[in-house]
Amino acid sequence: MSAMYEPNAQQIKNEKLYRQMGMTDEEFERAVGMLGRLPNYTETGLFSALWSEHCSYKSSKPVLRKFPTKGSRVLQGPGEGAGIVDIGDNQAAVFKMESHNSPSAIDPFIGAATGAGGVLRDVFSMGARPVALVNSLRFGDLSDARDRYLFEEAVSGIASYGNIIGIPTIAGEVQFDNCYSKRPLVNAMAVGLLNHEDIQKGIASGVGNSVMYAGAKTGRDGIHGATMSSAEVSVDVEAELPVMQAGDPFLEKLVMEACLELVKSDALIGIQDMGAAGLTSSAAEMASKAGYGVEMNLDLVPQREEGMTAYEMMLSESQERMLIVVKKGREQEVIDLFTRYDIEAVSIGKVTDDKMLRLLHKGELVAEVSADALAEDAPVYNKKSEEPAYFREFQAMEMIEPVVEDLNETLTALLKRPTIASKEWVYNQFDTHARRNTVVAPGSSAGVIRVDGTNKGLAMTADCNSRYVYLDPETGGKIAIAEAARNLVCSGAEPIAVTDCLNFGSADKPEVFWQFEKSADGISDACRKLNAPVISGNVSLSNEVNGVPIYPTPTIGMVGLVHDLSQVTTTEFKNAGDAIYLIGETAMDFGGSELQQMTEGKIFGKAPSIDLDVEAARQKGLLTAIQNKLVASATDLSEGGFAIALCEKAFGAEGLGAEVSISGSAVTALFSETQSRFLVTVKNENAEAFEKAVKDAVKIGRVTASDKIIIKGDGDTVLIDGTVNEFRSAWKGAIQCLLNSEA
Amino acid sequence: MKFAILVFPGSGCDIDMYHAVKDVIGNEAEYVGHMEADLERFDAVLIPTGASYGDYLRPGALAQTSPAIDSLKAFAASGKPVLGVGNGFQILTEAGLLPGAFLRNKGLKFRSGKAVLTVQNIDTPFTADYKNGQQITLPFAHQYGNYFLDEGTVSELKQSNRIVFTYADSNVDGSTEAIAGVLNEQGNVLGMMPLPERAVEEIIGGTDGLPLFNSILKRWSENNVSNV
Amino acid sequence: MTKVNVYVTLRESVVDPQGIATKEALKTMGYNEVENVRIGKLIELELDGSATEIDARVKEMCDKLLINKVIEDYRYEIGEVAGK
Amino acid sequence: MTKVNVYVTLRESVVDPQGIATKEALKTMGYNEVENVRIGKLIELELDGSATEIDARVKEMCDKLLINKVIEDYRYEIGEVAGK
Ligand SMILES: Nc1ncnc2c1ncn2[C@@H]1O[C@H](COP(=O)(O)OP(=O)(O)O)[C@@H](O)[C@H]1O
Ligand SMILES: [Mg+2]
Repeated sequence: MSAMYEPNAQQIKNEKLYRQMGMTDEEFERAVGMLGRLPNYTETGLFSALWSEHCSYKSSKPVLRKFPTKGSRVLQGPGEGAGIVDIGDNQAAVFKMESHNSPSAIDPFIGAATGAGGVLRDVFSMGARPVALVNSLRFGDLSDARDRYLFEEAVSGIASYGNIIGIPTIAGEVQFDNCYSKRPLVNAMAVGLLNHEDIQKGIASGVGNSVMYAGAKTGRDGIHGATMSSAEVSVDVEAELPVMQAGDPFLEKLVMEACLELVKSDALIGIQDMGAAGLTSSAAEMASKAGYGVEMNLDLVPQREEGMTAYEMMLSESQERMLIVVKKGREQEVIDLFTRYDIEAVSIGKVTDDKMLRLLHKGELVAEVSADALAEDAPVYNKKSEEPAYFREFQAMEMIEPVVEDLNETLTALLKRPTIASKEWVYNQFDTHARRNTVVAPGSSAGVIRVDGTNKGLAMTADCNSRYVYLDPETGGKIAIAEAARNLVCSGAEPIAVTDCLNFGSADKPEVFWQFEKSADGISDACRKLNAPVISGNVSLSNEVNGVPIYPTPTIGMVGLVHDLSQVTTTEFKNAGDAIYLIGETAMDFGGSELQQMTEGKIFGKAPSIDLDVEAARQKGLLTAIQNKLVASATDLSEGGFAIALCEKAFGAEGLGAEVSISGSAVTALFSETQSRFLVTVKNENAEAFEKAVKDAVKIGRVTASDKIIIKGDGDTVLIDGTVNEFRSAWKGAIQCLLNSEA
Repeated sequence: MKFAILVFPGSGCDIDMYHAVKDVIGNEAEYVGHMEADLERFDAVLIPTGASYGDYLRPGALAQTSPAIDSLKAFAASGKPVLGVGNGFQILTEAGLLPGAFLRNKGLKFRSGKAVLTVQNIDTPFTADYKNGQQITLPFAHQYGNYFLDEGTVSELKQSNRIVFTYADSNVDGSTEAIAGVLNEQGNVLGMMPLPERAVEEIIGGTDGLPLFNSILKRWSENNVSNV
Repeated sequence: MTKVNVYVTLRESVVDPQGIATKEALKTMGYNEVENVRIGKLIELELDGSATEIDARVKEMCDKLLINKVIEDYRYEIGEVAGK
Repeated sequence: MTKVNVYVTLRESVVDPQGIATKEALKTMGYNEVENVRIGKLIELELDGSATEIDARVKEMCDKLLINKVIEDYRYEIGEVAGK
């Protein structure tokens, strides 16, 4: 490899070379002002990486402040690698969601795999053992070959990383819409467990303590990944690209086990993974958080390639690397510990008291910058926000019911829509049961994992219907939270906290920024109402192709606590003869619905409305009934409405069908997407107690042993009549079928 | 009875095996690292699944370079029971302790789920508690589970009744003759792709794996009573 | 019938975890002389057509399907006519 | 430093699921001239030693670790000295 030619400080300024690194003229001036001189090439790189949106949240910070982040269970809110919530018995759940959208658009396998790897490091660097993975994925509608490739490979990538490291994926979601064509969203969430005394932080404190590097060697991979994530990705994969940072799940497994042993040692001061902007962000952040400085000798950094410059080493995003601060004199212990796991660990520097990040390379001082300037003093922008014209237009529209000819055929067609169809094709590629604690695997409302050695469980889910968010960001944000909570409640869990991944178009567009603000308002309101604070998250802006932003997609990851595993409830019917109840009344809500998209080829109008008081009361009532074991099966009504939910309840059971009667307009009753509704079954002996506990539950029919789904409308007219098998095979085979198609 | 759970770098699911033997069945079990040469003090060796060495090169291949493999061979030669599941089965074939080799699943993708198996041979230290021809359901999770045997070896295995489990309804990975588990010539080493240790509790994966562990225990206590 | 061998290697700067693990394993076995291992693919094609045709078609197949250009390089060799 | 390329192919009697899938994909894309695809490995080694030494050592590495003879065949090529 050729040594890079590095322009000098004056050239960087005169030729505005910092622009190529993603810095604006104002930002460069700000950096110059803080330094009191012109930055050299390496220093310019440090500023540009840490002041990128991905690392500094410079445009999103003012909005993120809206989120409620405190609660009686919160032990660690946003700001560390992952958030932490108390789950009783001196234990805590640790979790975080991360986006890997840009790398996944370029190489979906590697991008998705390293996404899973990165978020796992966030969790174990807090001292927690990761126990489960969740993902949230978005692709174009699979009619395009590139989108099919992105989908197939992203799923393989997540599977490969999770399966090899041996952590089960127990929940997730995939939605398909052409607003994501060639610009997929790959959001990965990891959930871990720890005992309170093992909580670690990413801090570098205590003058003279050692700064150590552990894990993979540093190569030239992913340089400027952080700035790239903050920019629109060119779809032209042939263009000159930064080297992809491939993942090594085997190495990560060893690093993870070593770190989990290290957190028990009192030699450890602080630990953080080298994520976006690698060594730069971990060193600057650890120093800044602790109020100290860090000095590193880059000659000591393990290097995979020859002739690497300081700039390259500091900005490399090679995977599976950790930065660790240990007590002076205890270095050998730590080296020995890592060696037992075949991991390289070396001292590369020390903690200082002058709050500077100081870098030495080949005997020269190559950078000397205030750690706070890098980590804390990025500019904060109050971006322009403007209500888009489309929103006013949509709000003014009268709701219309889509015209449908044949109800049975419409139901079958909806079941084949990839967003509604069975996701088995996806989750059968994941080792869903590794490490023997998976109580509910993918396929029900939420995944549930047993808390090791207890009778408690953690339920988890990822949700966001971006069509609603597009039509009405504030309402859509509320619905995302409400839906996630419904999925947990239906599984028998009490929602306890939220992580998020806010995927939007470019924040420089006032309409996009408005979507961002409004959805944050909605999320905040719903979190408060449902008592689920935000404890961690991630922002991904600039998700656009050819200047067209994706639908705003604030993905919600939510975790719930199952107090007693015998309270776990799943979606599918349990016994013939059980009564079927519909909770919640149905209105004509087709704005952004799957039926509207299918029949009209686009979405428009108002998003379904939601009353958070009603939502909270219903969730509370249903959860209590489930915890009192009055409910045999439960599911919420989401995409495709009532008819889809009823079918899904039959699909998971063997040899059970349903016969129900509903009222009102058939199309609305069957397919409307009115919020805050649930479909549950109850054994006859529990019916009375259940009806008392859940006031707005209406009995609509029974589970039958007949293998048929029969839905009758007003005056006993038959609306739907078909066998479970025919509906099931439409639903099960749809995704495979779309992947095999040509175009 | 004392079980060793042999742990190679990267084997992620050693804990599943440990939990089954120790917590559920209530027997003595100990993790043994791959650098350990001493297996003699154990009565049985269990090789768990996961992805030792990241499944790199070929699943099970890189484990051959660890010192524990020699001890394992000696242990197997002594006639005591050895069970390898999933990646453990792959390690046993790569070590030459069991015949055959593994190809990528016929569908190419990693697959997990539950498989219905037919118990083909109950005259082994691992299956005495099942009934002949019994159908059992066990979880599986693998990408290289497509078990390959040449024709000669297949007929040899058939003749000596060494096919212990077959996939009953669906050959999930495309294995030769739908074989899901085989025995070595001596009859004390069993390899299988499905995972009995994940089917020992009703709340997790059912209990069809329990008889397998109980069979090992039973055979051991029979032998040890008659030896005394 | 013509045989074409396509040799696929990881781009030099892309890390190869398989190769690294295999190198370590070889060292453990005493092959200390091994400095580097990289694992790529060998794709063997058998196909019909004239030599010039084949050249163009194989290049196309590589670009469109067989190779992931983000991380891989390739070259190919058009071999002798395979006997049938 | 010497470079050795080890070419690993599946034995003829072994069905190659990946090769079959790749052939099908090529046909779907219109490459109907493709009769057969088999996917093997290309293992690139860089190592020290004299030519005769290397030959024997590489053979050993293949037999002991790099190849699984139940399903794979191999051949190797000792290349030119790689410049440093
Ligand atoms: N990418 C994925 N990974 C794991 N599980 C998934 C994935 N996509 C969907 N699932 C699972 O499939 C089931 C159905 O998903 P979804 O339709 O989103 O459910 P819901 O409408 O209840 O949110 C859930 O159990 C979910 O966890
Ligand atoms: Mg959903």
